[in-house]
Amino acid sequence: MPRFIDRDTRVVVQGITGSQGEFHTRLMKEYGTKIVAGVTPGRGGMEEVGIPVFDTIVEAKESHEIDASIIFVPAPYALDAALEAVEAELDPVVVITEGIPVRDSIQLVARAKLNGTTIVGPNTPGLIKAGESKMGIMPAQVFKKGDVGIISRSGTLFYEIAAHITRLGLGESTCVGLGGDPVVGLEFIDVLRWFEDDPETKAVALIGEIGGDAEERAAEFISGGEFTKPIAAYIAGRAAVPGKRMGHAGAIIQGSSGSAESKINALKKAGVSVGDLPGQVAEALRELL
Amino acid sequence: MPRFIDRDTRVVVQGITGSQGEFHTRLMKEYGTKIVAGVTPGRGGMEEVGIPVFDTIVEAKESHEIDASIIFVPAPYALDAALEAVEAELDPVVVITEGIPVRDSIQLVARAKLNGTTIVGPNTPGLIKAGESKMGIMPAQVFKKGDVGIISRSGTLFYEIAAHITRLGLGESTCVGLGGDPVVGLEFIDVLRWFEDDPETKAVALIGEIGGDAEERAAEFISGGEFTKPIAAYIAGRAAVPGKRMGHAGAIIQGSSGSAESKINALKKAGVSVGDLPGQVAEALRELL
Amino acid sequence: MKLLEYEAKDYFRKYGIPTPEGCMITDPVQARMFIEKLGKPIVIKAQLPVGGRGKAGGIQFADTPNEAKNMAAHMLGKQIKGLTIEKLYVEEKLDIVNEIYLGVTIDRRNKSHVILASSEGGVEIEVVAEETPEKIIRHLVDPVNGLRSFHANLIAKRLGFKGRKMRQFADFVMKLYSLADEMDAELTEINPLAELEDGFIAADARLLVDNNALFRHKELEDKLLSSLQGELTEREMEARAQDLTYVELDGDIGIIGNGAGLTMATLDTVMLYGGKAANFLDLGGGATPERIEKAVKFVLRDTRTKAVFVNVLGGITRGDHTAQGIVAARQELGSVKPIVVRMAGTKEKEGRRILKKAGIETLDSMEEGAKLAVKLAEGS
Amino acid sequence: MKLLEYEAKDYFRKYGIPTPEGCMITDPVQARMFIEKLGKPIVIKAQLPVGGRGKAGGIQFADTPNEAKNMAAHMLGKQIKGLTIEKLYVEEKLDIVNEIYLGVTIDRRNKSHVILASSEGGVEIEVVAEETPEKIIRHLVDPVNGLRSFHANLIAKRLGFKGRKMRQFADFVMKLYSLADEMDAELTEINPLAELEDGFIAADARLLVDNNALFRHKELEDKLLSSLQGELTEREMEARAQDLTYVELDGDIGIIGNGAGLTMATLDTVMLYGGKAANFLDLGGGATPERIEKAVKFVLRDTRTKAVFVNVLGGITRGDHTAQGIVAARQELGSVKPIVVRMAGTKEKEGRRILKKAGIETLDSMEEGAKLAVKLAEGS
Repeated sequence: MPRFIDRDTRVVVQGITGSQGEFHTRLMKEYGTKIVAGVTPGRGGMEEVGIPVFDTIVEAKESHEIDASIIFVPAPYALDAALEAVEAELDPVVVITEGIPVRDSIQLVARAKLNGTTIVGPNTPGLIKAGESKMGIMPAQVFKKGDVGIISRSGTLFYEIAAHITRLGLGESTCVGLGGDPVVGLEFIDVLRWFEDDPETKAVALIGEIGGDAEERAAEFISGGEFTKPIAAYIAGRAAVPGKRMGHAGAIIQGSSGSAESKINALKKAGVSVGDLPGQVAEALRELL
Repeated sequence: MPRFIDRDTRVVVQGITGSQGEFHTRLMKEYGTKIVAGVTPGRGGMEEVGIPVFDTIVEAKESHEIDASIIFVPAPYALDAALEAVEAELDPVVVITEGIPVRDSIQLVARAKLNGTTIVGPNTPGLIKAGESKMGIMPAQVFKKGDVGIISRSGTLFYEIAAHITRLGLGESTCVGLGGDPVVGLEFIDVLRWFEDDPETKAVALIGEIGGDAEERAAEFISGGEFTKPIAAYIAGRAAVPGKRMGHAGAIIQGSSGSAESKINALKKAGVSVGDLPGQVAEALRELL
Repeated sequence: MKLLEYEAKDYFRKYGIPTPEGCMITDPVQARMFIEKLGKPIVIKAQLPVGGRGKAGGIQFADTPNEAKNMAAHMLGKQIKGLTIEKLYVEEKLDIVNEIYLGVTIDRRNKSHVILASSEGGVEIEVVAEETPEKIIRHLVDPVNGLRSFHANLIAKRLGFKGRKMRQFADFVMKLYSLADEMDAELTEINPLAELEDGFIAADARLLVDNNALFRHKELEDKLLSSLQGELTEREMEARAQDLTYVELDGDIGIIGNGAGLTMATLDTVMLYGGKAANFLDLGGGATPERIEKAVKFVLRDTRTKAVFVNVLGGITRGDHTAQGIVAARQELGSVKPIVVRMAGTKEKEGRRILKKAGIETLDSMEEGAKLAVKLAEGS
Repeated sequence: MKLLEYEAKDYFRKYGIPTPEGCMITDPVQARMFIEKLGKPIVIKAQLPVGGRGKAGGIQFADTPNEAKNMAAHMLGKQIKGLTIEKLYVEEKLDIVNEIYLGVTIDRRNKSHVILASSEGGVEIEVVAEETPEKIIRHLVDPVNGLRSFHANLIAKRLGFKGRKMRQFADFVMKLYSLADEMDAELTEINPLAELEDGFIAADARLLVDNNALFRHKELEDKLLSSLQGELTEREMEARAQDLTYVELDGDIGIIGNGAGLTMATLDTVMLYGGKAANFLDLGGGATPERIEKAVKFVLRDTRTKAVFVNVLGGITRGDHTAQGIVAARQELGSVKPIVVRMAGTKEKEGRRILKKAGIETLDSMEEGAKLAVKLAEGS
């Protein structure tokens, strides 16, 4: 079972002194996230947004209790930073960084698995428990405490659909961005399992896109009957052309695999309501609830 | 808990076509060991001592049920061979090969541990269940089914003491050579734990030598009260000079650590009867039983 | 990034992978010199970052020095798939017993490297996968334990090699995997890998390096742009030079969004309402007014574009910045092409105010925006 | 095998570890040339495979070309611990702010590499461990995950370095570990590792490579024998050349056994009965008659040896072979030194018969054999 967050989750920000790290630390704090420490090697001893900065997580842990980590470290150093969090038994480890070599992601995911650590991302907007805490870069205003869990491979489209859900008065429970890279830690199935057991989640919005077969596997999982809550989906990329990366490193139709059509068909076959427009996901959920 | 052997253990010999491999396969078969297959890359399809030879363990397993592996592969290839056995879920993996680089042993032991596999050795005479099966190079004639379990870091000294025990009519249950290298898989403590639970072992002979602190840690373990059976010990190397390797790569007194005196004192303090002569171990056990 | 065959073979040699004797040439005289020195028939191959050169006449043979020179002269300057042949690779012609396929790529589902091997070499592996999938050996490489000799032996065995040949092929597999791993290859393949009487040799060589990993391979960074020639259209190359995430499509509505998913969804929505996107342009997160101006200009300048739809859901990206960028782009180009803006989120009001003043329509929802953009493109 | 400082520093440079400018010389003129080119005071260090050269006059300084030449001339040919100085290492003299210790070795108990670092450089680490153990930072390297930058940062931090210096020192640690790992080092250490105003530099360099791993480091195999000079006695060097596992001791009873444990126990038993072993000689497993003959001859030739005790417990080693070897050795040397043989196991009877015929006493137990050997040595 992956580990997610709530208002009590104590978070360290790795790469807190970078511009992205600093900016989002401020926003997360404002949202209510318990940011207790920051880490940037070579910057130990300073403060950033009122948060003490350490050179290493081990040192941060000497004076602070820390549960989870969010990473804004530049791509060449992100693997080491994430492994530091894994070794320090932090969980989840949310990797915001974009542009990490796929070889590093493979290493990270495999080594985290040995340790039983949940890796969210890389190249993820992060995760949020609406109204309590966010470890991510999503705009707070589109989320409102409610019943819908969201899982998304993309960022802004995820906010777009969250906004629709919020506008219809449904609100969100826990929302997780999986990340737009070809190799990421957490997958749809992992989050669906977690949502199945989460009493605060009554329905789920699944937001996929072209590339890979994570949506098809999610559909298979749902068909298997292990997931029993109402679910609606949107798949981006019907208009995409094969062989071209559509922004995300992972969003590419290769040969006959990874098309939006294949994903939509698989989900529909599994009984999932798939919207033609992002707004239809929220409408479908309202009817299903 | 380590996994050891009995008459039903089905064994593959890795490096069966080498002169050592072939010679000892013959002797093990004679003793009663169930050797079901051999592996030598590039020699698949032939037969050795009446045993079918395969290129890989995976192929051997396609036609044979295999539980455990014994390795006679030359040192440069031994790490890969042992990892092959670990990956094939064989257990125990007995590494007879001498002269393996310590870096390879470190890798082997660490990776086997991730898999929960018992590595016996490297540079071990192997192990024997008296009267049933042997995975090793020990002379069969000195062992006779009985009550004494033996754990030894050395080879011939182990046979010497086994012969004493057999001569006094005590006989042996399971006997394990740990290997003479500085880094080995199985240690005294692991085997003591196993002996504690083994109904066929009524008493234990522990045979140590200079170098490292495995005997001191065994003494600590015994002092802790977790080991309750009679135990007698012999430590080789009182006459050794510091800084010189006495035959075994691991038999070296470094600075103030690893001396026979330190080991003997620790064991005596733990209540273990330590013989001045190898024969005294057998005599002590006769009295203790 | 896609390396050319001769560049890939340089890396192959560095990793001890047997390759035929060969060299890259740019002058027909060099082809003659090469065959004279070699004293054997040669093959001459066009060095272009596109596939299917064989069918397009990009692979030729020569038996004599004169043939070599003439053929090289004939090939240089010719065009294949819109690209001009500027480099050739001349190489000894092999006595091939059998053609094999060997490749290493990324398995997304299993999150690891995968080694693919097939006795059906010389054919595209996708075709083999389609027609005779049982002829492809797949080995997933455990990321923590790596590839070991026994894995490679088993792959060789499954391909049907025994004894010495098994070990030779396994050695090949080990080396190609090392290269794939250490060079951050998204894909490396040898097709065909030639079986000779007494061993194996890489008759062809393909190597695609992960662009995200170029910081580990500084020597490749300079070559990145030229390597994209076969992959990207001219307009895409231009966008890249301007650091824009841009994909060219064949419609007439320019699409700009922030975030890959949202931009894709925008394309889809436009399509749903009967429009056709001229492009995909993802602003990414937190774009500055300057970046937005650059993006809008880039799309407006496209003569195919009849209308532009900018879809920005503000989080880090600010509405006022977006508006400023759009207005500046339009003013500077003096463009009268219709622009539809959907704006929500951070500094939305400020943005709308700026756009209203400039006479640019803003809408609340992507759906409405898409509908309007389609209508405007049709009407223009 | 123990590398000399200049050899170790060559490897250090290969791994990007900062070292002072220096070079190995064998002629005093080269010292003058070096200092002239450098234009700065230098240090001249004897290159010998033994420790404690500093106290023995093996490290000297020179400020001028003449001083350098004279000092080098003075040092070359001198003896330290019985070894003649044939090579010197000349190196720029450093402006050291602080001396640090950094080493990588094997942790037997934890079965991993361990990194040791201490602010107390320039002193033997064993002394620091004894007197101020709290001043040693120990980091165990996980064999599966390796050493990562954050581990190195923490080591640097624990030593008291911050900011830029922390990262510089961490970089040093990473590189030294890479070297230790890839070079199969049993031990590599830098003592002192000099802290300068603007960084760190390896003032000394020690590198011991695992002899068992030389198949991975072919370039070192040839140097193995010469590297043992400081470690082994002359007699041990000879034994090694004959491929015998031999340790010289200071008594008068020659000891030959099969297996390290049994041979050690034989020494111990001889000591228990009041004797003193002249050596430890382990035949290993399955010795041939020729190997046994060679071993017995080697021990008999030692003029200190008054009696020889051969203790063979046959498994793979055969009694008849043992007996043949002993008889042959004695005959060929025409030696009259008493030999006691304990023989048990495989082909025991055949062996005893051969020995009896040759007038050599055989006994059943090691204890009896040891007693008799002690008696015979005393009596001779």
